[in-house]
This record gives sequence, C-alpha cells and structure tokens, in this order.
Amino acid sequence: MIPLSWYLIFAALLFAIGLFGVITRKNSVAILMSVELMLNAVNINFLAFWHYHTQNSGLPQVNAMVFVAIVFIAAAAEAAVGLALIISVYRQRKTVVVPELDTLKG
Amino acid sequence: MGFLNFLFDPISSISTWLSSLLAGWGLSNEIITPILYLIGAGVLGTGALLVTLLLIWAERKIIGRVQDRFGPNRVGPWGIFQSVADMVKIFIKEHIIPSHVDPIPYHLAPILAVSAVLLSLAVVPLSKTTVGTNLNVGLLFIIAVGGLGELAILMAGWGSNNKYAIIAAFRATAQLISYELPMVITLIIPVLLTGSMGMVDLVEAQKIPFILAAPLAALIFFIASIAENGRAPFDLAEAESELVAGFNTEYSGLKFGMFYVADFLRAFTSSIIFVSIFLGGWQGPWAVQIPILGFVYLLIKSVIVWFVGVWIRGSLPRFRIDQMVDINWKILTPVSLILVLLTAFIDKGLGLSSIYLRYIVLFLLNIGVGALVIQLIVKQVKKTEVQVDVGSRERLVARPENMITIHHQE
Amino acid sequence: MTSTQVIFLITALVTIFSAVMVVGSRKLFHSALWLILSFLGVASSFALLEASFFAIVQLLVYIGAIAILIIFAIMLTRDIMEDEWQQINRSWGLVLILVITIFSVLLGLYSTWSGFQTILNPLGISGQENILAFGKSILAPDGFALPFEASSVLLLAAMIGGIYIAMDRKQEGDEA
Amino acid sequence: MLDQWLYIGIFLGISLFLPAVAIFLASLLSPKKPNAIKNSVYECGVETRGETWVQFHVQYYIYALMFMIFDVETVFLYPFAVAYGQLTLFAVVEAIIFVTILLGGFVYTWKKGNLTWQ
Repeated sequence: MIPLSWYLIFAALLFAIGLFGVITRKNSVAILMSVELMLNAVNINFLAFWHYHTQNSGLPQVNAMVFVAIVFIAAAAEAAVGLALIISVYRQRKTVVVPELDTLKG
Repeated sequence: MGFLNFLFDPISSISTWLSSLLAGWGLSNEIITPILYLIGAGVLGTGALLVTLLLIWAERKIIGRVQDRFGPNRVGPWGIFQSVADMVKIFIKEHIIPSHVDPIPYHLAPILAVSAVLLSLAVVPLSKTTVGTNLNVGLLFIIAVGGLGELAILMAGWGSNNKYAIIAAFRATAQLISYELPMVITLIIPVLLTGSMGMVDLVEAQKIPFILAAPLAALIFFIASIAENGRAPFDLAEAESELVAGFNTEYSGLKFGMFYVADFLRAFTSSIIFVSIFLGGWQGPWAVQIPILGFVYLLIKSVIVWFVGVWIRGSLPRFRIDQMVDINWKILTPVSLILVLLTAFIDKGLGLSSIYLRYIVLFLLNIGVGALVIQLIVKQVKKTEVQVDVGSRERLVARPENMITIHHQE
Repeated sequence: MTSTQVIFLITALVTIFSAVMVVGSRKLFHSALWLILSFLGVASSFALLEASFFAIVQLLVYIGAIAILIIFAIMLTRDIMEDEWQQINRSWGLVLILVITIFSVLLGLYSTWSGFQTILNPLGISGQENILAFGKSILAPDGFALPFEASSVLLLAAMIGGIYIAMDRKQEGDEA
Repeated sequence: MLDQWLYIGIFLGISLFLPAVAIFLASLLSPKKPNAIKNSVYECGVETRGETWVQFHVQYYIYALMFMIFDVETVFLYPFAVAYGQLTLFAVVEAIIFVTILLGGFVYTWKKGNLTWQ
C-alpha cells in the first residue's frame, strides 16, 4: 500500500535534519538530541527493509530486528554516557555550549 | 434465542447489528471499521470518565469510614451526588492562568494526564468477546502509556513556571520511573508462563490465575502500581499536609480537576490491569458461555483489588523519600530481577509437563524467596535500629539516621 | 491514494516538522518536547510497518526513558542565559548545502535500485510470530547470541561509566 | 495488524478529545477576572526573584539512568519470555547470564552508595 520509497525518503529527510542539527547546534544537549533523531532515521530504514524482505520471502526475518534492537541499546548507552559527560562538564565549566569548551585550543 | 444471545453478550450483538446496519447503507468495509472503532472508543472513554464520579464518591466515603468520619453525607442518599455537585462547581470555576507560564506545556499537561490513564483501557479484555483491540504487544503497551503520564507531570511542572511545582514534578517523575522498573521486570513472569504479550492470550491462559504461580511477583507488581498511582503511602510528590500541592500548584478550575480525575481513575484502571494479569481477568464459572458474566467477574475482582488499595491508602503513614527510594532500589528491583531469573531457570530445569506441578513448584519458589527477603530485611532493620531508653532525659532528634530504617552500609 | 497512505503522509509530515523544530527551537525544553513528538511519529511509522514490538519499545525506551533522561539533564545543566544565546553556528548556510547534497546523493543512489518503488503490502501477521522468531534468534548460538551478550556488557559499561562520570565526589550534598 | 493500530490511534484521539472538550466548555462557562496579584506565581506570597531557576541534585539523574538501562533490557527480555516455551535450558542460561552481567553493575552501584538518597 505504501511504497518503500516513501519510507526511505522519510528516513533520509529525518537523517538530514538530524545531521544539520549535530553540526550547527551549539548546545551539547541539543547535539545529543539531534543524534537521537539520526538514530531514529536509521531504525526506520532497517524496519522498512525488514518489511520488504519479510514480504518477499514470506517468513519472519530476524536480522533487521536484531539490528534495530542493537541500535536501541546503543542509543541508550550513548544517551547515558553523553549526558553524564555533559553534566560533569557543566559542573566544572558552568557551560554546555560547545564553542566555549575550547580548552584544547592552542 | 436471539434475545437470549443479546442478553448474554450485548456488546458484540450491538456491534454486529451496527455493522450490518452500516453495510446496509452501502458503506464499504473500510469505512465501517473506523466508525465502529470510533463508537467503541467513545463509549469506553466516556464511560470510564463517568465511572470516575462514582469512584471519587466511593473513595471519599471509604476513607472517611477508615478514619472514623462520615465522609460525604449531605447531597443525596449517602452523599452519593457529592461528586456531581463538585463537578458542577469545578466546571464554573475561574481558570487562573499565572503570568509567565509556558502556554503549550501548561495547557496540554492536564489533557495528557487523563489521556495516559484512559489509553491503558484500550487493550484490556473486558469479557470473552469484548476487547478494545487484541494488540499483540498489549502488555507492553500498558506500561508504555504509563510513561505518557510522567511526561504530563514534567510538562505541568515546567509549564507552571513555579519553583515548587518543578521540584515536585521532578520528585514525582523520579518516583514514577523508579517504580516502573519492578513493574516492567515482574511482568516478564506472566509472559514466560503464557508465551504471548497479547492481553487476550494472557487472560485466556489463566485457567488457574497467575497469582498462584507467582504470588511474590503479584505482590511486587501491586506495591509498584500503588506507587505509580502516587497515593499514600507513596504520595511524597503531593504530600497534602506538607508541601504546597505538588506539580499542580498553579492549576485551577477544571484543569486541576483533570489531574484529580486522572488520579482517581488510575487507581481503578491499575486494579483492572492487576486483575487481568494476575487474577484471571474475566475468567470464572460460565464466563465463556455467558460473556456478560465475565464482565461482571472482572468488575467484582477489580473492585476488591481497588478496595484493598484504598484501604492501604487510608491506613498507612507516608514514607520518607529515602525510605521510598530504598524500598524500590534495594528491595523491589533486585528481588524482582532475581525472581525472574529463578523462575525461568527452575521452570525450564525441571521441565515439568503437568501444569499443576509447575504451579506448585513456582508457588513454593515464590514463597521461599519472599521469606528469605523478609528475613534479610528484618535482620537489616535490627542492625540499624536505635535503642531508645524511654526513661532517660536525652531524647533523639527526629532525623533520618535516628529512625528505624534500612540503611546502606557505608 | 489509499487511507493508509494518507495516514503515513500525516505522520511523516508531523515527524519532519517536529524534527525541524527540535533543531530550530530556542528553548531547550521545547526542543525536548518536539523531540518527543517526533519519537511518537517514528513510533507510528513503525506501527505502519507492522513492527508492533518496536513501535512499543520506541514508546517505552525513547519516550519513557531517553526523553526523560534528556529532560533531567536539561534541568541539571540549565543556565539563566540560555534563551538569549545564538543557538546555531554562524556558518549554518554552508552546512545546509552540505546536508542537502548528502540527502540528494542518498536519493540518487536509492533511485538506481530496482526495488525502490516496491509497494509494501500488509504482512498479515497479527500474532507473536515475529517476536517469537526474534526471541529464538537472539538466543541461538549460531544466531545472534554473541551480540546479545555483548550488548549486555555495553549496557553495563554505560551504567557504570555514566554513574561514575555524573557523580561528583567533591561537591556532595549541595542540593537545591 | 493495522486495524489494531487504527483502533489505538482512534482511542488516542478520543482520549485527548474528551478532556480537551471538557476544559474548553469549562473555560466558556467560567468567569474571567484576572488581575496581577491573582496571576502572580504562587510561592508563599513572596514575590519571586529572578527566573525559576533551581539547580537539581544529580541523584535524580542517577535514578533516571539506572531506570533507562534496565528499561532497555526489555528489548531483549520480552522476546526471550515470549520464546521461552520453545527454548532449551542452554538458551535460558544465556539469558540468565545477560541479566546477571547487568545485576553485577547494579550491585556495584549499590555498594558505591549511589542508590542511597542523599
């Protein structure tokens, strides 16, 4: 009923928006949120292809599902450690704005 | 015979009649299904909200009797129209919108709070033939929509632009997510026993209710669901007699009323869910032949569970925040994790084919783990207990470390 | 245009719009709320793909846990000045061109593939078959048992690492 | 399958619609006499100074993090539970190892005292 192409375009668009956010946003929490958007886009792609292959073979395919589950786990781990880092940096520098975190600059 | 069928199973009779009526008007199946769904959802949602009126009255009455008061007794016989009067009053109260609120979260929060409670009814089977929808992941759906309630609280706290509201919102959310954990974990046990996450399958598998196979899991789930409701003894977030009013400080009129409704309704829906998962839902004698009887069974069981909840609310004092945290993270969560592991291992390891033997073994396992946990708790409490000489002139100050509690050993 | 397509288009539009708002909002808390809406949109597109289990897990994990964690982190690192700052780098125009290029290259690559226009039909699976197959495969030694155990180690590392980093030993007890 | 999700979608719509309509009706019925004092922030009668800006304790984050880690487990544990009836003892032991690894982290956090409310 819905063409595969729609899902792929949708996912690509979401991925592009997320990428734009990752590069341009200054606040590190916002960067993390954009990364979550990109991971979501990846999951849409995985599940769209899962549907495609299940439809073609007639049997439940598991590979894509495992990938999606791993993406979920990776997203959770990334959010946990990333936000902890942000909190820790904030405590020491009183800022979470990336351009101001320039200690490594010469 | 047709009349008897209608009497035994009115809801599916009505829906069959409606769909044939709509088909008679020349509508295609693609339109009939959404219309039927819309009517079903509308009836269920409105019915639940109307039942809340009765629930509020009954709860106030019961709490009144528990505390040796009369409760509402002026409006109508036994004060039964008290909540109707309250509703009329709250409808015509002014909506005070404080300055500097964040409008979208502020106005959306009460709506979302009610919605999160109503949504869990969508997948609960009400009788053999009547179920909102047989979603194949119904059990997880119920937990997931609970998360929307947490969101509503956070939005209310943030939107109000009030220090106390936001502190209370964070406390409440921390409590809710903490207690969601033992719920999520214990619910693995019914899924283990059924092999399905659909609520319909789950209820139908309970020829013998799961509470007999997993009494400890049921107890943990029950405690966690009381805490999820944010009621006494877990009502720290809106301790009526201590804090301002919790995250809904800045709400007035019907917007506050919506949080109130969500609160009382959730107490009942969570008992319906408990009944469906652990007490066999609509199962009972002749419930298969006469579906309407199943609905009655479900209601009776739910009212009993709900009554126990209200009773606990009326009797137990409030926990302190450190006790609340300890109960969840040091008792409920580890015990439920270990219980799941033991259940899975022992059930598979013994490989019993007889369902009765399985139930007996699991029952004994639960009782054993429960006894062990209680022993450990008692030991721990004894260790940290402070001996007070009543006759001496020195008095202990009421501080956390001077009270009987389970302390972490540094 | 069938009704399913209309539903998909609405969800996709809502999701894309809220994703734009996530990137564009000035207030961080609003970004987080838009993020939740786009998670919801993604969950409903999972549901349209008949991956019920993942639609629910999306609700449970992303909205119920990750979004709340993000909101907590926002509150922990909140700064009075946040709304007055320029939220986006000055060179955003360049990035926009880059992103559009990547997007069109992706589309170009997709369109060369013959299966691009395949219509996805309903699978007709309403029971537990998918979840059952998934559950068996993650525990089968010749299946995905290793990633399964490895993800547990990943979570363990995230838990210990996250708590170790977030806890500050020096400033304990400065609660507001 | 899609039918079931359609029902969920309709139910979501209804459950948002009912309270929204009630609140809308009530706002039509209710009096509107706002004034500056009534609309001020309800903080014990003292005028608020500065923004609503509170530094929260990091403990909240620790609980949210622990919750998230164990919540994500469900991605694997629920499918395991569904497949449980058809699994061998060996597979069940694998799942037990999975949880035990995480329990190890839990015990570590507990022993470090990070689960105790401070």
